[in-house]
Amino acid sequence: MKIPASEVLLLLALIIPVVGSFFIFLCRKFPNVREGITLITGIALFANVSLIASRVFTGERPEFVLAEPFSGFTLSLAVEPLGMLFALLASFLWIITSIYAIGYMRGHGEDNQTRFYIFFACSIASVMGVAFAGDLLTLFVFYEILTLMTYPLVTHSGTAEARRSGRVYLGILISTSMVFFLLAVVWTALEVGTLAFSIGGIYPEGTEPWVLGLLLALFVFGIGKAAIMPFHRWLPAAMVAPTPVSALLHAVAVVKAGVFSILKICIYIFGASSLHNLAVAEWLSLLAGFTIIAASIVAMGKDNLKARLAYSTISQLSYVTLGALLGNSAAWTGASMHMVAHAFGKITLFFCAGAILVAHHKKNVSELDGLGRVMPFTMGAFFIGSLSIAGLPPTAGMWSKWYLVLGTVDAGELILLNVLLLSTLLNVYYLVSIPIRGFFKPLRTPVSGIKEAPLPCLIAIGVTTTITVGLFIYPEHLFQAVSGLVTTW
Amino acid sequence: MATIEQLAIFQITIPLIVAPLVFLLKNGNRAWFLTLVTSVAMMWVASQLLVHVLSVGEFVTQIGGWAAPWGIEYRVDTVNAFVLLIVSGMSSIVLMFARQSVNQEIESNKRSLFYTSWLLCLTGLLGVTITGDAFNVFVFLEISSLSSYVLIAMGRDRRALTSSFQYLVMGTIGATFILIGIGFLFIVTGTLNMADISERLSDTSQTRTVRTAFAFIIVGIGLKLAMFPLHLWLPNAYAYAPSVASAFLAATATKVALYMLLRFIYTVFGFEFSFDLPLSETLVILSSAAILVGSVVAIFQDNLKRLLAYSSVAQIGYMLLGVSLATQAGLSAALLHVFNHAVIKGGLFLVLGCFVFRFGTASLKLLSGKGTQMPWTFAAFIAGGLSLIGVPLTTGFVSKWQLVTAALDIGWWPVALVVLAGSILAIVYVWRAVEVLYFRPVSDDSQIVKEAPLELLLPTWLLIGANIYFGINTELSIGVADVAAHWLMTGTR
Amino acid sequence: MTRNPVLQVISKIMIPVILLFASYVQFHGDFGPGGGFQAGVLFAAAFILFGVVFGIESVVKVLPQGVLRFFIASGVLIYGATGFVTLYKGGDFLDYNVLSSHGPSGQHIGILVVELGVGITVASVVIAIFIAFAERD
Amino acid sequence: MDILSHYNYWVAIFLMMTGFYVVIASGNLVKKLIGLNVFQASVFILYISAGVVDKGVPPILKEGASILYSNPLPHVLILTAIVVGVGTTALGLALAIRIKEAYGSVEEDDIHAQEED
Repeated sequence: MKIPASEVLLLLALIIPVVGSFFIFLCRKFPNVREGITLITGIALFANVSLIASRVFTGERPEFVLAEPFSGFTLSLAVEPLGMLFALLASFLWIITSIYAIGYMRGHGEDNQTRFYIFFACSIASVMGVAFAGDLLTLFVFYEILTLMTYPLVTHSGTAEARRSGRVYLGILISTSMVFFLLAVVWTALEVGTLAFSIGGIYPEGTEPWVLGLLLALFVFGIGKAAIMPFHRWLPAAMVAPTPVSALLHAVAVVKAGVFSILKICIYIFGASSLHNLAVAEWLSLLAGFTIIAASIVAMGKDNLKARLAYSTISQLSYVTLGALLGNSAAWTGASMHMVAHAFGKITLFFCAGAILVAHHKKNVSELDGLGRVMPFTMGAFFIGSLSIAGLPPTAGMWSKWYLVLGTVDAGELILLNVLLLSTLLNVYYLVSIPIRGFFKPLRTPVSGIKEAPLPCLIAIGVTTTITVGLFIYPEHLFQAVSGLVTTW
Repeated sequence: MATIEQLAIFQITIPLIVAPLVFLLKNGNRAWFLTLVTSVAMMWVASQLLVHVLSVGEFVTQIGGWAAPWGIEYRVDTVNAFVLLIVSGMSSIVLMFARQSVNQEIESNKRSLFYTSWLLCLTGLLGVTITGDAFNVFVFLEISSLSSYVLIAMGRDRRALTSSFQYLVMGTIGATFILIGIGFLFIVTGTLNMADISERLSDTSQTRTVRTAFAFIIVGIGLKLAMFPLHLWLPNAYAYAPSVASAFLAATATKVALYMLLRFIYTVFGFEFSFDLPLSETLVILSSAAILVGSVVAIFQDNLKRLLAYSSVAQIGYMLLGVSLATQAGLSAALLHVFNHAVIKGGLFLVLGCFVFRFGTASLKLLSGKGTQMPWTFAAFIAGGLSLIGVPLTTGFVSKWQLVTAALDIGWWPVALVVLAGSILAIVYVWRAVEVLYFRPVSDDSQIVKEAPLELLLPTWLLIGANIYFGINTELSIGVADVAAHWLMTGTR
Repeated sequence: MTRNPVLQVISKIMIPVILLFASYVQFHGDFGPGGGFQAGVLFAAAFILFGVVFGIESVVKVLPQGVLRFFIASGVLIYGATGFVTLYKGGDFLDYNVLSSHGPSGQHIGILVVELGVGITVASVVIAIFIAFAERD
Repeated sequence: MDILSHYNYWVAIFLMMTGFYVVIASGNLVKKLIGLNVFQASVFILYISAGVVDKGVPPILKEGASILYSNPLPHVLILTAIVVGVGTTALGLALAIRIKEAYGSVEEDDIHAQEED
């Protein structure tokens, strides 16, 4: 069989999930077939993305122009290593999450499962669009579509609470992006005349610093998905969604789309030299530092497990934002690696939270005392996951944090260095403490024997936990992928 | 094969001649068919005219063989060919939808009258657009207005009568203002031909009389245009009119009024004269207020039709904002939004037509949860709503992009922010409706209803699809808008 | 309405005069002041007078709704048809010169026909409005 | 007196404002229509008076080389405008009748009061 050109593969990455969702719709009467299609679509997408990756990491840079809505500004797809990494991450975790979702949705007896799978697939398609966006306009377009596609997932249950959360979700994400992000994009288009990503930034020499500073601020605040304070409220709100959604979308795909956009804009629109000379970049990175600490402190006060994880995510996202804004290669390496490390760590935690919910209907941290004895596997995985989030060995999180710390040192930002270290302590306090309570405190209501979540859930948890540890032991591939990027910066 | 000049004449005369024929028909369905065929034919004619002016250039055709200052001439250029196509195209699509909707909403003995009024309204709208004679503008304006009062009054609710009356009073005042303005122009220049007036004004401009004429004409058109704060007639009129009439008028009437405004500002008075006066400042304030106030008021509406009507007030604000920038880019954005908004609002009012067809009401309270029973209609509502908000890949986004670009281009920061803030308000009012339609429990379970019939869904989705198509492929819409704006600014192609 | 014999007799004399005058205004329109609008209203005035004095039902008997509708439409059609005839004969819309080999007489013909159309429509519309209002209780 | 040299304008403005006032101030729909008619009539007068040519005769063609005619164009225009005005009035009255049938009143206050229930 002739392997098609990379451009076609690129287009297929968008088409496969959409076609998949169409077939899911057709098979809505047969749940088993429907879930089968979800899995097949996931595998096909991952295979497709891997195929692209195998070419991209050997130096090919496929491009594809979709349309040209405004003269000179196109909707186009193009691949560079960072986007490739993001696409690989999202498409791989989609398979895992689908397996998990089958167990969860059935175990939890959710309604409207077909709608759930359809919009899930469409969300993934938009994530692919974000990852492969060839210019700022395309990035913006898919960013918005992603928001809309995840909205039905957030409001899945249709309860009053879900609607309220949906309102916050849509309100913050669309408002910030329509006002700040779009303004920044249009302004850039006017200022530069092009929106295509290019290494070293696109702003011409001699652009007024206040213009650049304002633009950077507009971008950082406009990309609400990166959840920098004060635009973080949507993320805890989104936690009313079913757990697979929180796990993949609100721990990985959506939020990563946010920080990925920021990272990409910092690297390919501003470039390191512009960032270094901007006072605004420093203020914003301090704001990111503030978000890291503040979100951690809020997280401590949350008894609801998913809410605590959500605030932890907010804090972790600012790691990436911070790294992106520092603008040196160590920080960018750290930020890119952190996208991956955090993804595996956090998805494990969410999987565990969902497993606890399905098996024991427990939502709050205070109810988890002694649960380790009933769910040893889940609690063990939770432990590994929280170590990774805290950035401790033997997990992947350690490496990314290492590079981020190096980045702050390189940039001479002592305050931020301390922020990162303090954050580790806070993480230990509010995350690592949970499995410790689970294993060592006495059980509140006695349960006889071991009762774990359905098997698909456990498989998913197993896979992500293994990778979290695996990336600690064998970080070379990830590092190479990222440093392949770094040399081109 | 008729010559292009004759085609221009047909644009007015054919609907005018078919109107009495339809009037004589007793059978509503036959009347509908004749109207539809006429409207589609006019769309074809308009497209021929547009192709001609784009490739060959503007042309003039005389009525009765009398040359310009004495006779009436029709003058077709890029701007009005574009508007002609919008008007006749929207009329055709809405008419495809009309048969079943009208059969349900209007008594059988009044249906042919309804279609007669429709054709007369179409004649008037096309006439205002195509004519090159200032007084003729007034006449055609009144033809379209009188017939639209009739169309509105045919709504089932008795409030249709009062809102039609209100519109009649306001509309007549507006038209009379325009008449006064034209009168002053006639007194100053001694001619009624627009091109002539403009030529003669260049010698005498900036006298007090001309400025008075300008003020009267702008205020008069403002009334017809529902320019804030002269919009008070619009929400009721759109809310209580028959569904198809709302869709038709929302998609065309205000667009033609905007065209009239442009025609007077740019062609008759001339760019320099108009913008020497504080026109730009006035328009910017009024249109920003329209965007903000119209959207905020829309949030609190309990009737979906009224909600869309107030949203129209806001959307007209966007168009005027484009005009107020006084640049070619702004003008182009305004013209583009004329087209885009016609597609968006036409589509959305047709969606409401589907709801009204099945449930007999557009009241949000009575429709709660009904979205689930009509998934395709509801999906169309969402798609149209997203376009109204200005989400990417819809026409609304394209308009906003062009408008923000134009505003930033001359450094009008706050204007760009107003445009974007309008989107936020639009999310609120669109999403409020979406939530009620989908998530609220069904208010009345006994009424299990099927999806709207295909005959209604197809035209609805045609417009909604156009929304998406023109959100991605903007070659036609932006292309023509650019050429037209250039033509208005410089008088050359 | 009261059946007042004085009114009835006088209007029986007046109505033909009004109609005659209306016809004069109508057909003399291309030579002097007058034309379809004025003549139409005069024409209608005769019928309205008739209706006021002899009762609305007598007018409806003479001009039932269907007939009235036909007249309303036909006037416009005459007007439009003239325009199309001139188009067909190679002139502009309503370019009367082509109606006859001798230009000015073409103008006469054209104006006469068009004004006839206008007169018919105006008269029947005004009568229709009168009936529509008067018939309601 | 210069201010009276264009007295036709004063008449037109007086009528116009009278009509406008009635339209706004009167709550009775029929009176509103009457006001609207006065308002329109003022504009007709404005036009026709603008067509007057000093010492001009009515523009009916006569034998003779240099007769000064008044400008006929305004009359023609206003004839059209009057017809439009008649149409508007007829439609307005028709609506008023229908409103009377639907609400039992042509007073705006009564109608509003009924709508609020």
